[in-house]
Amino acid sequence: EDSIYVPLFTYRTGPYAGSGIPIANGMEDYFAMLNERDGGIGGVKIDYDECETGYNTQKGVECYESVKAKNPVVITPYSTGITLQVIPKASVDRIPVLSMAYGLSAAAIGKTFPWIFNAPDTYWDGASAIIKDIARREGGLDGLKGKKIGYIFLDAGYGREPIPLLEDLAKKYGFEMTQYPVAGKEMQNQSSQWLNVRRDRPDYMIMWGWGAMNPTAVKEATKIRYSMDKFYGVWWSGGNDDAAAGGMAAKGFRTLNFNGVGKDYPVIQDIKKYVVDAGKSQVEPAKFADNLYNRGVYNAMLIAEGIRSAQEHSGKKVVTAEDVRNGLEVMNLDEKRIADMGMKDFMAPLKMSCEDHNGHGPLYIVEWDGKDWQKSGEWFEPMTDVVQPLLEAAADEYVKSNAPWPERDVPCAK
Amino acid sequence: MTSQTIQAHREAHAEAPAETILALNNIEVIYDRVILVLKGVSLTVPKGGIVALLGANGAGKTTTLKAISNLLRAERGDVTKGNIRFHGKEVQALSPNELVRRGCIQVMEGRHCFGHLTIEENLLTGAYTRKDGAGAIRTNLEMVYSYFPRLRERRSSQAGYTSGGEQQMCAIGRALMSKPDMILLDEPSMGLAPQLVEEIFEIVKELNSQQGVSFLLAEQNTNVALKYATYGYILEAGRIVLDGAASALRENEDVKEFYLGVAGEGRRSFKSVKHYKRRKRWLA
Amino acid sequence: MLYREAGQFKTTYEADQAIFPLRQDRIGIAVIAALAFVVVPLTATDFFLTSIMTPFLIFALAAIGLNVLTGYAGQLSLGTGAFMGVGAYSAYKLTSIFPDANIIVVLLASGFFSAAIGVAFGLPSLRIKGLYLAVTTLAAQFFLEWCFIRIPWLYNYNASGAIEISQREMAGIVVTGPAAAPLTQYFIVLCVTVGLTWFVSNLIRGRIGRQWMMIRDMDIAAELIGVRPLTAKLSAFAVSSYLCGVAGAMMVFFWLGAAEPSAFAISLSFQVLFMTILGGLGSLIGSYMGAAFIWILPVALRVVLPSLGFDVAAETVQHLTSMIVGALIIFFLITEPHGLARLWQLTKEKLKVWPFPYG
Amino acid sequence: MLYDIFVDPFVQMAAQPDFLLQVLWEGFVAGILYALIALGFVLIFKASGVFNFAQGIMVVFAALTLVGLHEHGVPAYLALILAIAVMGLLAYTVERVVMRPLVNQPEIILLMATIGMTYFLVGFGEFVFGGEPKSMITEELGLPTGSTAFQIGERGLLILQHIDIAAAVIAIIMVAGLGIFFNKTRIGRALRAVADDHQAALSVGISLNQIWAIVWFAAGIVALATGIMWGARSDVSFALEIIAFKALPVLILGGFTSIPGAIVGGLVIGFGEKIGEIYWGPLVGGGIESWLAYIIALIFLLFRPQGMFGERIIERV
Amino acid sequence: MNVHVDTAAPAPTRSKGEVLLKIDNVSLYFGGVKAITNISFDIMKGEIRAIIGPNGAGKTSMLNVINGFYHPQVGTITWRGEVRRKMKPFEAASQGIARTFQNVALFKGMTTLDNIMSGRTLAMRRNFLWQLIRFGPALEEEIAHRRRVEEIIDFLEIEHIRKTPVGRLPYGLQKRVELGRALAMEPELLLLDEPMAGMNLEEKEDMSRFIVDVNEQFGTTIALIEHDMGVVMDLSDRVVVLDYGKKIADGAPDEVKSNQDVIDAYLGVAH
Ligand SMILES: Nc1ncnc2c1ncn2[C@@H]1O[C@H](COP(=O)(O)OP(=O)(O)OP(=O)(O)O)[C@@H](O)[C@H]1O
Ligand SMILES: Nc1ncnc2c1ncn2[C@@H]1O[C@H](COP(=O)(O)OP(=O)(O)OP(=O)(O)O)[C@@H](O)[C@H]1O
Ligand SMILES: [Mg+2]
Ligand SMILES: [Mg+2]
Repeated sequence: EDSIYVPLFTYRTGPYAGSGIPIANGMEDYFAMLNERDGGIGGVKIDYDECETGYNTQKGVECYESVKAKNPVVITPYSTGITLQVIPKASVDRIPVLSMAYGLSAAAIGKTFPWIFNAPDTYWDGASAIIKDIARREGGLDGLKGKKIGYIFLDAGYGREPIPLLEDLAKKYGFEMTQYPVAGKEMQNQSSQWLNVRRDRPDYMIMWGWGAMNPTAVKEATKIRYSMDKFYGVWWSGGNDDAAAGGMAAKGFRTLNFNGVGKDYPVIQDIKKYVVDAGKSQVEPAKFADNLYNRGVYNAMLIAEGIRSAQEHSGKKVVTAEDVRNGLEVMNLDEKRIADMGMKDFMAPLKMSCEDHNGHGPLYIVEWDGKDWQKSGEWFEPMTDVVQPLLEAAADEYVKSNAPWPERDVPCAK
Repeated sequence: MTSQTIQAHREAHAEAPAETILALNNIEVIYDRVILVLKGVSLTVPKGGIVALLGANGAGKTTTLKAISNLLRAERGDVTKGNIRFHGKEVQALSPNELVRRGCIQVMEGRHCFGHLTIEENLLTGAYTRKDGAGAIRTNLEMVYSYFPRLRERRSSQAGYTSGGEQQMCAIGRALMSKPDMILLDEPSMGLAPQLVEEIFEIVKELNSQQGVSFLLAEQNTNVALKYATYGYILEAGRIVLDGAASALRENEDVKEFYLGVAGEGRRSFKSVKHYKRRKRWLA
Repeated sequence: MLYREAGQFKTTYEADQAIFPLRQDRIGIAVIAALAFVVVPLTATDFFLTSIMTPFLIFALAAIGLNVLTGYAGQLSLGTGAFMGVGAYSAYKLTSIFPDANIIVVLLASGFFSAAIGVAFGLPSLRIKGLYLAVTTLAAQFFLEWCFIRIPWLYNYNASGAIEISQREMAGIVVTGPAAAPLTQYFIVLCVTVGLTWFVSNLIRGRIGRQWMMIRDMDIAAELIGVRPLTAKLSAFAVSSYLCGVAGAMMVFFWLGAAEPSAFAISLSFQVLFMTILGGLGSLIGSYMGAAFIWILPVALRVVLPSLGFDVAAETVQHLTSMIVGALIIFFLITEPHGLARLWQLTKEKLKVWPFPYG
Repeated sequence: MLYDIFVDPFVQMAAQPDFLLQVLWEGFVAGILYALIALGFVLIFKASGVFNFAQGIMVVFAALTLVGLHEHGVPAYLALILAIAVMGLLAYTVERVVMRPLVNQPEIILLMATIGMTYFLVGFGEFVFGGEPKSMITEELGLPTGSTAFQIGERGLLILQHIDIAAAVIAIIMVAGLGIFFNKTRIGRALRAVADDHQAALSVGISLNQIWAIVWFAAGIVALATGIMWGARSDVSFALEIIAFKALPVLILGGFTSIPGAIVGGLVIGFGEKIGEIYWGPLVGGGIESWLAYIIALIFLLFRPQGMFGERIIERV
Repeated sequence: MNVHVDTAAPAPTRSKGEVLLKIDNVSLYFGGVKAITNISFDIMKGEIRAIIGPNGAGKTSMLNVINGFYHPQVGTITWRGEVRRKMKPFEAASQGIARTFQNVALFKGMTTLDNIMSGRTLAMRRNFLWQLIRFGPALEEEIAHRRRVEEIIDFLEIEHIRKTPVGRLPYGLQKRVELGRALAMEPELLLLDEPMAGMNLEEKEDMSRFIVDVNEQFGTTIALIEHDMGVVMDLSDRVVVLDYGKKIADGAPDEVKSNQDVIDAYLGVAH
């Protein structure tokens, strides 16, 4: 029987399992729902399958090698480290990689990375969006002058990536940026960093955290009585458990988001109906449709839409990796399609192209009300103009240091 | 085994009085699951007896003692055959501490003092299984100190820093602290000054006659051992090759030649041994 | 009756000191070599090569490196991961400074950097011993890890903070980068590992190896016999870190293809330590066995468990794997505390006396 | 440059004494928490010469049991008692299955066995409790959660978390209790004897089985206490396992066998780390905490190779 | 059976009279413990010098002082006519002082052969790179030394345990291996700390023979600690007696044997 093979690299074990589990559940359930409700995509069942990485790069390579033989149409590595390893391999093996809002930011440049997609936003988009929101609250970009913004981050490639952009913006808008690195091993031991925060009294705090770093930071922030509504996190700091650790005291903590929160979307209701209530989901009832779960749904939707658009583009039912690559490149999720998917308000329109493998889609802020995330404010665009040059430079740099990096040899999908 | 020695053996067993405190029956020991060391050793220690276990290096004396006290397992050795009875009950399955509680303690070869504990603490650990109160233990400690005045002088030094002989005294004293019925002594005289060697055996005799403690001693110093022991076994390559009353053994020609060094004309000078001796074995 | 010394007389000391004095052992080794050099390349799938054989060999080399230090010289180290990292980063820097250099030369040269760092962190071993020494090596581990993150020069100021290996050729054959055939990479790793193992086995059997073991078994006595603790310990640190460095470089160049600093985290140190101990301290063959056990077993379990018809979730496989590996570690230690190598040796001893139970 | 290193930090300290106090308090709390982890190691090391690598996972396991039981509707205090019972069962099992067959083996082998245990417990723990983080049931256990702020001088402020105070109190009680237990009873002496020489200890009639079961149980309880305290600071997840590394420099500084050493070592590291990170860290871009503790311990060891209270390494021929 | 050990040089005759090592007024304390107080004596070239005394008298400590493991607080040590200052143990070894230990200090993880080979460490020269390839000169050197070691193995009659890890050997054989290791160093001065403890008579006789042979054939000077008076009296040329860290007698065996102080402190009864 025909089916399309979609391997999902997930991590339900190891120190980051707390974030990995809801995402994995969200992805699985969305595909399960498509298979149940629509009989797959375009009538072809999705054969999805988890490969456990434990967020560990060694196992990531193993997963890649083991799924490669089964003709996957797209790879979702779900770890920056694994993404970095997979990028060159997949480019040669001609398998598209979809690293949703993580991984290598420069991969947004389609000219250089024909096989890699990282919609809907890069970390630089995220950093710029937070600055933009702060500026909005300070009455415009001029209001940033003289402000002090603290940046607390996981001391690894992931957390260090936004620094050049933030430094650029600091110079440009006259605010001061102070850095508070948190070593991976010290994720749960941040009192020094927050003591420093207390001393420096930054006007705003931005966090690039992951795993156990998030709840610890939120708790420490409440401990030093930092005003939580001045404390921003990137989208990966927006797990429900992350904020819940601070309880009511964490009220006001806010993170970027690009997927809807809550259950009030037709798509979520369908998942509930076809999968969760049917007992086919691994998700605990209390954690159904929490923020990271919904993000998993969003991620699965991107894959599914890539396949759907590949089917349209190629006219085939059972698409190949090449087709899906094309499909992703021409994917256009407009309001209409969003509504068709039952995702109105769940997501913003997204369009990728041959040059732009990211989309730099609109984002919005969610705020913790002590119990759950609440949408706060409207969707807004990141500062794509400041981000784009950085992306291009980074792509050039990548090409240079990975010489001989192959020229793009696939035609633009039209 | 020659039929003659087997015969002697049987008789020894037959004669053994009802109150045998320790009896080994056809023990076989294997180390590491491949190295066969004891090939069927049987011996008995009568209650209140002092039995010497003699034999060359590597004959298996230490192994025999460890098999009795159940310390073999810690060296990856196993008793694969035979049985051991202490006070008439089989004890192979007991843990070493249970055996100590029942009154059988071993002084290990090579001292094995607790290096980081002081001499006094070492002695006190010997009384670990005792339940008869601090006072009794104190008295016992004084007794040990009176046996070994040197230990009293060094009571607060860490055992690891004391001299070899001091450690040996400490190891013996420690065993005495448990108030045992039966002591397995492995080379007690090793590294002790001559007058101390005599003293140690005097202590053995005293404990034996006054408190009825039984002894099984593995000893290289055959002279002294046979002087104090009542009965002796000679072990060669994992087998008992000769046994008999100590007095009889002392008169045995082979024992005289190989263990006592008195072949006919009296003691030889160590310097005058001009040829290396081919070892004569009872078993080839 | 098959495995016997009997009838094999050695007439020279050379013969007696050969690595494999027994004919049966030599035959065994020849079979293994044939497997490694002929059968595997002919039959293996890409998955088998990239996910099993290549990492296994790399880990075996790292385990040998650690074995030199811990197994032979008796100095416990928890910094293996970082020393592997030093090798990887120096190889990376060397390739970017000398883009045309032969990759094998670069690999072998990179080991010298980790050797130098290893010696520096080995200095305290002259005073600090046993478990306490672990702190020195841990200091090395965490300090170096911090350097890998904080010195952007090391990763050529990449935005991703990781090192990425580009395509390199040797004699017209692509050896690194995504386009390299797994078979090529396997061959290089195999040759380097086997070659270095041979060197190490030479060292071990000679004066230097004996000095290490003397220091390990009883450092005071060794000194009283004339071993300089300084030279003996530091040479062990140097050789060990060299091997680990080369293994680290190969890990990135021929296996992972790219690496973040977290690839060289403490967990890697432990992974290698497990291999070394479980294989058998002080045994080169043991290092191979340990690497096979710790690396191949989990992979095999992950592949095998689901295919046995257990329809279990991916994470359950992982949980089971972890439990099984843990239980097996304990089981093997109880059966033979001195590692798989000793287990193997005992089996051979049993074979020698077979069909009799003991000798 | 020299000014930045040698003068400026002190100027800062003097300029904001309230902040310095806060730093010291945090150092104190961190030190106490480090000491708690180290204590678990010390117990087992003292009694068997085993460096228990599994202490970290025991912390996670104990805390997860507690929280997991509570999630299933068991009342908090009952869950606490059950968690203690589970640690007792674990101690018994470890003694039976791991320690007993490995008596008299070199320390590195025993270390390896505890690593095997770690693997097993990680798999088992995730299998039973799942990998998601859970919040500590601080309030349900009756532990205080608020904080008190003290006004110092005009603008100064010192914030003390009640949970931190509770942690300190619990740690001190545990240390005192264990200290008395091990120093004033004959078991204490027996423990040290066992650590020196398993075989000799057996030969004098010390029951290794019993002793080991006791200390592993004690270490399990310490692990539970550690888990509750650390869990209250962040949450209970398998990531907590890595905090065990924090205990290493503490142990080494204090000496592997000393209970007071664990406390003093913990405090030295706690204070040193916080002060170093806050006043000197910025000079190199911060985040030096990950290795500072090791460097402190290393420097210290160069002068005293057996740690502060450790037993002298006996060298004699 | 006659064991023949070939040495390049013909067996030198005992040239007594030349002082090889001189201990002057040496004192050694450990905190409050006075291990050695004010001891002076000398060792002449080619002699067998016994050191005896009750347990804890300071005999082992004396040897430790001689080969640099302890550094005395007071006093001087003159070795081959030169005053020695704080010599490191490995330097003492390289100047020809070898020893055996009271508590056997063999390298437990190594075989008998390797243990004895380890005594040749100082004599081996080939550098790291040669060692690495173990070919040509390196192998030749190794083989040459192996030959010497085999002679010692032969001499000590331990051929059958050549490849056995020493940890598994019974005590007496371990002592013999240890002697072999010391001999392999071809020392000028050999320090033996209770080499016969734990041996039976037969083995003691063998060991005595080895010691006398070493002394006679290689002209090695020997300092011997032993509690077996028979051995000491028979073998040694001169005896120094220590008690509580002090020297109480020094002289020929017969003199010492009848010295009342010695009888009181050590012998118990006259031998
Ligand atoms: N742990 C072990 N593993 C393997 N073999 C062993 C072990 N312990 C002892 N042996 C072997 O068992 C034999 C008997 O050893 P044992 O120590 O019992 O002899 P012994 O009579 O006490 O000798 P000694 O007088 O030298 O103390 C020896 O050949 C020895 O090599
Ligand atoms: N490193 C040390 N620290 C403390 N005390 C020591 C040290 N070395 C030796 N001593 C003490 O010095 C004294 C002499 O010890 P030494 O070992 O020299 O005695 P010995 O004459 O060899 O005795 P034995 O015949 O029992 O071996 C002993 O009381 C011992 O406790
Ligand atoms: Mg013995
Ligand atoms: Mg001595």
